[in-house]
Amino acid sequence: MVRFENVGLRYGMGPEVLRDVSFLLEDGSFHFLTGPSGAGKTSLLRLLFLAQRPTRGLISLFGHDVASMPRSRLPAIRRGIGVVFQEFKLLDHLTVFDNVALPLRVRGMRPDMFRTDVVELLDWVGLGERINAYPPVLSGGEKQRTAIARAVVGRPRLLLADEPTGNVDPQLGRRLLRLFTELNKLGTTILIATHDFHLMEQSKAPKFVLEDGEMTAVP
Amino acid sequence: MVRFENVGLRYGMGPEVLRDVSFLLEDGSFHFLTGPSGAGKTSLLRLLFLAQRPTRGLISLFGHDVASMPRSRLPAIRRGIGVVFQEFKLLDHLTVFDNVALPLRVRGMRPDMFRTDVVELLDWVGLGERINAYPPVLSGGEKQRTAIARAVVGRPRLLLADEPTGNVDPQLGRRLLRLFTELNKLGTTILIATHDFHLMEQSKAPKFVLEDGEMTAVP
Amino acid sequence: MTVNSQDKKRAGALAGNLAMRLPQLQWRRRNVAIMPDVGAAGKPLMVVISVMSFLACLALGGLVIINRSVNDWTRDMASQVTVQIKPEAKADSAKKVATALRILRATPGVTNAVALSREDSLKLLEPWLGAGALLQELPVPLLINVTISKRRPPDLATLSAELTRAVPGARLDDHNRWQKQILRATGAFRIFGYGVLLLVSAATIAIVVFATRAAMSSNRDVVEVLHFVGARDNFIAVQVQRHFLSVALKAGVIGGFAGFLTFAALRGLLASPRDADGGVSAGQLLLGAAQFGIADYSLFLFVPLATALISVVTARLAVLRILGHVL
Amino acid sequence: MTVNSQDKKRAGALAGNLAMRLPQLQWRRRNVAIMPDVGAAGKPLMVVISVMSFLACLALGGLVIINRSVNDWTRDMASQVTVQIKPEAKADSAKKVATALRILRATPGVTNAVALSREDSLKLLEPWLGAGALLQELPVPLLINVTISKRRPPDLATLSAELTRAVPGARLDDHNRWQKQILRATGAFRIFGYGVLLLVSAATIAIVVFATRAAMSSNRDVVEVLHFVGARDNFIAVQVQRHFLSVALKAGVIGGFAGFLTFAALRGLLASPRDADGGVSAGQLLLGAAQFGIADYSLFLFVPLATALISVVTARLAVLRILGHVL
Ligand SMILES: Nc1ncnc2c1ncn2[C@@H]1O[C@H](COP(=O)(O)OP(=O)(O)OP(=O)(O)O)[C@@H](O)[C@H]1O
Ligand SMILES: Nc1ncnc2c1ncn2[C@@H]1O[C@H](COP(=O)(O)OP(=O)(O)OP(=O)(O)O)[C@@H](O)[C@H]1O
Ligand SMILES: [Mg+2]
Ligand SMILES: [Mg+2]
Repeated sequence: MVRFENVGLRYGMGPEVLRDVSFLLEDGSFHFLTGPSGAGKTSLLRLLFLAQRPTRGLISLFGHDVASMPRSRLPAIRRGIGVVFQEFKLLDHLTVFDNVALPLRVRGMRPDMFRTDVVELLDWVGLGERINAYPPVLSGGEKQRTAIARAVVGRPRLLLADEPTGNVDPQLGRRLLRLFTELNKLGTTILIATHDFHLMEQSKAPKFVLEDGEMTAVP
Repeated sequence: MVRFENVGLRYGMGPEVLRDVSFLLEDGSFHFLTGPSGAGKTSLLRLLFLAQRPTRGLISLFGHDVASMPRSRLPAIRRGIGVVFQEFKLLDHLTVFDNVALPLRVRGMRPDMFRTDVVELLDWVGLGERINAYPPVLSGGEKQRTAIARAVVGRPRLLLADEPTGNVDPQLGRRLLRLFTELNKLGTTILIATHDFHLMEQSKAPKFVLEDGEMTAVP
Repeated sequence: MTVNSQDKKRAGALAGNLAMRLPQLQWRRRNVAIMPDVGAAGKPLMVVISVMSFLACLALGGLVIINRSVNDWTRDMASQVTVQIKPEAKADSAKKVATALRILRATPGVTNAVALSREDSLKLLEPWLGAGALLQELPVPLLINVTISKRRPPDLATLSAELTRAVPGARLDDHNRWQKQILRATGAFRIFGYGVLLLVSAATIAIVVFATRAAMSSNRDVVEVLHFVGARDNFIAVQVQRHFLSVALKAGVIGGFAGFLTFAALRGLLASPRDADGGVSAGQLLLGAAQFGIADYSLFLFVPLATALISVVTARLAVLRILGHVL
Repeated sequence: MTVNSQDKKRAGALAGNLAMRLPQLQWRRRNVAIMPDVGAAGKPLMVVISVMSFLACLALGGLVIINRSVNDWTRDMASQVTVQIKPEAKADSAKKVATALRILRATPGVTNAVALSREDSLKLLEPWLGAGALLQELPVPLLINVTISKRRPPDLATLSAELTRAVPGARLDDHNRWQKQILRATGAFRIFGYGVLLLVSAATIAIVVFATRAAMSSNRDVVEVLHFVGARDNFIAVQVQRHFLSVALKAGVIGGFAGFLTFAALRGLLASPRDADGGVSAGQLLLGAAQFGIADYSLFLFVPLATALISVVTARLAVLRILGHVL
């Protein structure tokens, strides 16, 4: 599914942020990614959702070598990945519905093809009543769930979440974790970057720990 | 110092987000503000740093009634307030130094008047070596400290921080809390909005709890 | 609890409508605009592109008039020369004219030679000396209009010499001097016209590049998100293009229509009140044979199309160029 | 550990320099630009404003020429009328002229009356009939140049009637017809020139409004932060203005210089190769008495200043208007 082999990353002429990182995410697995601030968690996720190319090493996604793939072929790969950004990155001028439908519209689907699907998903994450609201009027938790809905609406094979509970209270954090576990049960491979120890304690999922640019696995 | 009397806030024609909120922040006091997601913590802070006017009620800052103050007089009041935004709001095209110096430049001060002050402050928050870096290359914790330095550089009488530990690990969170306590000892009035119970447990400061638009004080 | 959450729902919907004024009625439409309008810049952009289209119309119209006039004049001039014969009381002018005509008609390359009547000759002088009894008594020179073949013109120098020898007082005028001057003058105007067209096109391109970059820059986060959800460059370019197409088409139509009105008005202003004494009006001198016909006005239809095309292509290229720098 | 953190420091500095290309060398300068450049729009904006300035120069130059020519012509025409006397072999033309002169000089409002010599009269006809032996033998009409007072002009109709009665064959020509036509034609051109000036100014304002809004929109977060740290509207406006001042000044200088070159070239192109046979060239007909002097070229200095002023004021107002909507 996802394979890193001796991946190294440095920004500009700086030191290596990631050094010889190798790991494997099996189909349908669930992992946490943790480590101190500045360890390179976000950088690693950026490599995974193709916002960044590695300085060296091999990254294989869904059986494709993405480290040196030409620009024009990236969108196809990206459509298999759902990302929950730490800062949500919702589009303020689109309603919750349109935000969530974005990955489908980008694929050229017409609204009548996905309307029921999207409404159903929003109901499922508890946003059924906020369908026509715009992000600026949503509370933190609602934004977070919108971002999660957008990440899963395209039925991605891989879901990446960067500190998805950074802005919500512990109770809501637990609810969001349940959401991810449900998705995982439906077959999605999941990787969650977080420094929230309380969250990780609640799940028995294995952890990857980044420290000083090197990665160790904690089962 | 800060006085709210029966303050009500509603957005547009919606329901009241804040209802009859009254409280007093004494000079040199230290308070937490907490409550579930969507309770109105950010809205209350927005009233305090004058990004929003209340629908009704009286807000008095430094002895001025700000609820109905004309636009042109707001900057003077704002200069007495330091704000740490949840999302930092650093300017990406300015170095750490220039970001932190911004409140001083806005006051018409020239760089040679504040250079040593700013450098000293950055040393104090542990950013002495990052003076010439730009925010996009900073790690989460460094950004947070830059934002805090910018909030305090103008020696504000009132410091507002909105979930200042949302993006850092528990250890760094404790260090930032120490920073605020230090500032408080130097005379700054402090109000921190957070849902991080572990952070609040570490301090004996009184809490304001917002729930369903109403506020209760927990000493 | 139920009441509260219903309240909240209503509140959210209403607040939403108030907070974001623009896209409020769009969600039921088939496809909501993914890129918000180019930085609230719609109107000024339209004004600028309208002005550009209008200037393009002026330049185009001017070029049409110049080209037409020059064509008319030079066509006439190149194929026409004139023979003047000094009127002398003692000599038999009719015979002189006949001799000249014989020589001319015998010259290969001369396709026609007609002697003007005294009345026609006088008419030629009228604009300069005024009509009146005065002219009637002038001993005007005898004039012969000579039409020469454009393809195989005769050697005018030889012909001139021959005529002068055979008919004393005859002079061949090939209008050469006038021709050169007109060409020089109109050449300058023509360069000027093309220059304005070029400038206007360049300015339009620059404006659109500018607006596109501004749009991309103020929609940077939108573009980023679109990329992350798997949008292809083409998808993003189409979102931007669409906006510029509509603005440019509207602006082009406004500019083209203004251009049409200007030429219609200019023509009316210059040409309409025919002088009472039947002279050529200054307007007619200007517009000359170059009257604007329906075919010419259709040029102004071409302007909006060209504007739209230039804008869309420019916007697309600008977007793709910006995207090329992103991963 | 020390090595590592030093590494990191060096890395950060270098990566920073590479990542953000623009402002890298600025931090030692007295004041770093708080607003980043207007959405990378510097160059296209400059091109557009340059073109606008250039067009303004063309319009201004055109207006100067038109105004000057019209002034010259109408001044001459209004104060000059001509009396033509038909040449008749039998009558004594000298006597006729003398009679006409006597009548004219006796008329109140006539300040001067001079009979033209035959040579002068011929010269007037030369451009139309060509110089040559032919003209020498024409019985040209006798001409009297009459200068009349502009303030208290004589009644030309009465004068004309009186002349015709006293001198058979005399005719008073007040150039009225030409005058009207010239005024009508140049009036149209003048309106056109002012129209272009207006349009160009309006377009420049629209462009700057557009650019300012785009800048404010792509710097929305900067503006927000500036507000929160206590910046006054004026501070923010100055940041934006400064940018437009420099762009508009540069663009104005470019446009003004291009305008200067154009008129210098046009003049050279049209007027320089004096015709060998001494006739009026088409260029001279166009530029007429309206030669461009140093004073006129200084108009092109005025253009950059006006451009800068318009841009700065517009940008400032646009910024303040946008800020007025923010708390
Ligand atoms: N674009 C960039 N250019 C240069 N350096 C960068 C860039 N992005 C990140 N870095 C550096 O790389 C290091 C790792 O950053 P990263 O954001 O991956 O850390 P992280 O583990 O996500 O930290 P946090 O928990 O604080 O978010 C940091 O030291 C940071 O300064
Ligand atoms: N600009 C706005 N327009 C309309 N409604 C708004 C606006 N801003 C916030 N709200 C609503 O007001 C309520 C309170 O929002 P606020 O952001 O103050 O909550 P909060 O306590 O900060 O929550 P969180 O902990 O999730 O950040 C929410 O229900 C939100 O939907
Ligand atoms: Mg991170
Ligand atoms: Mg909040």
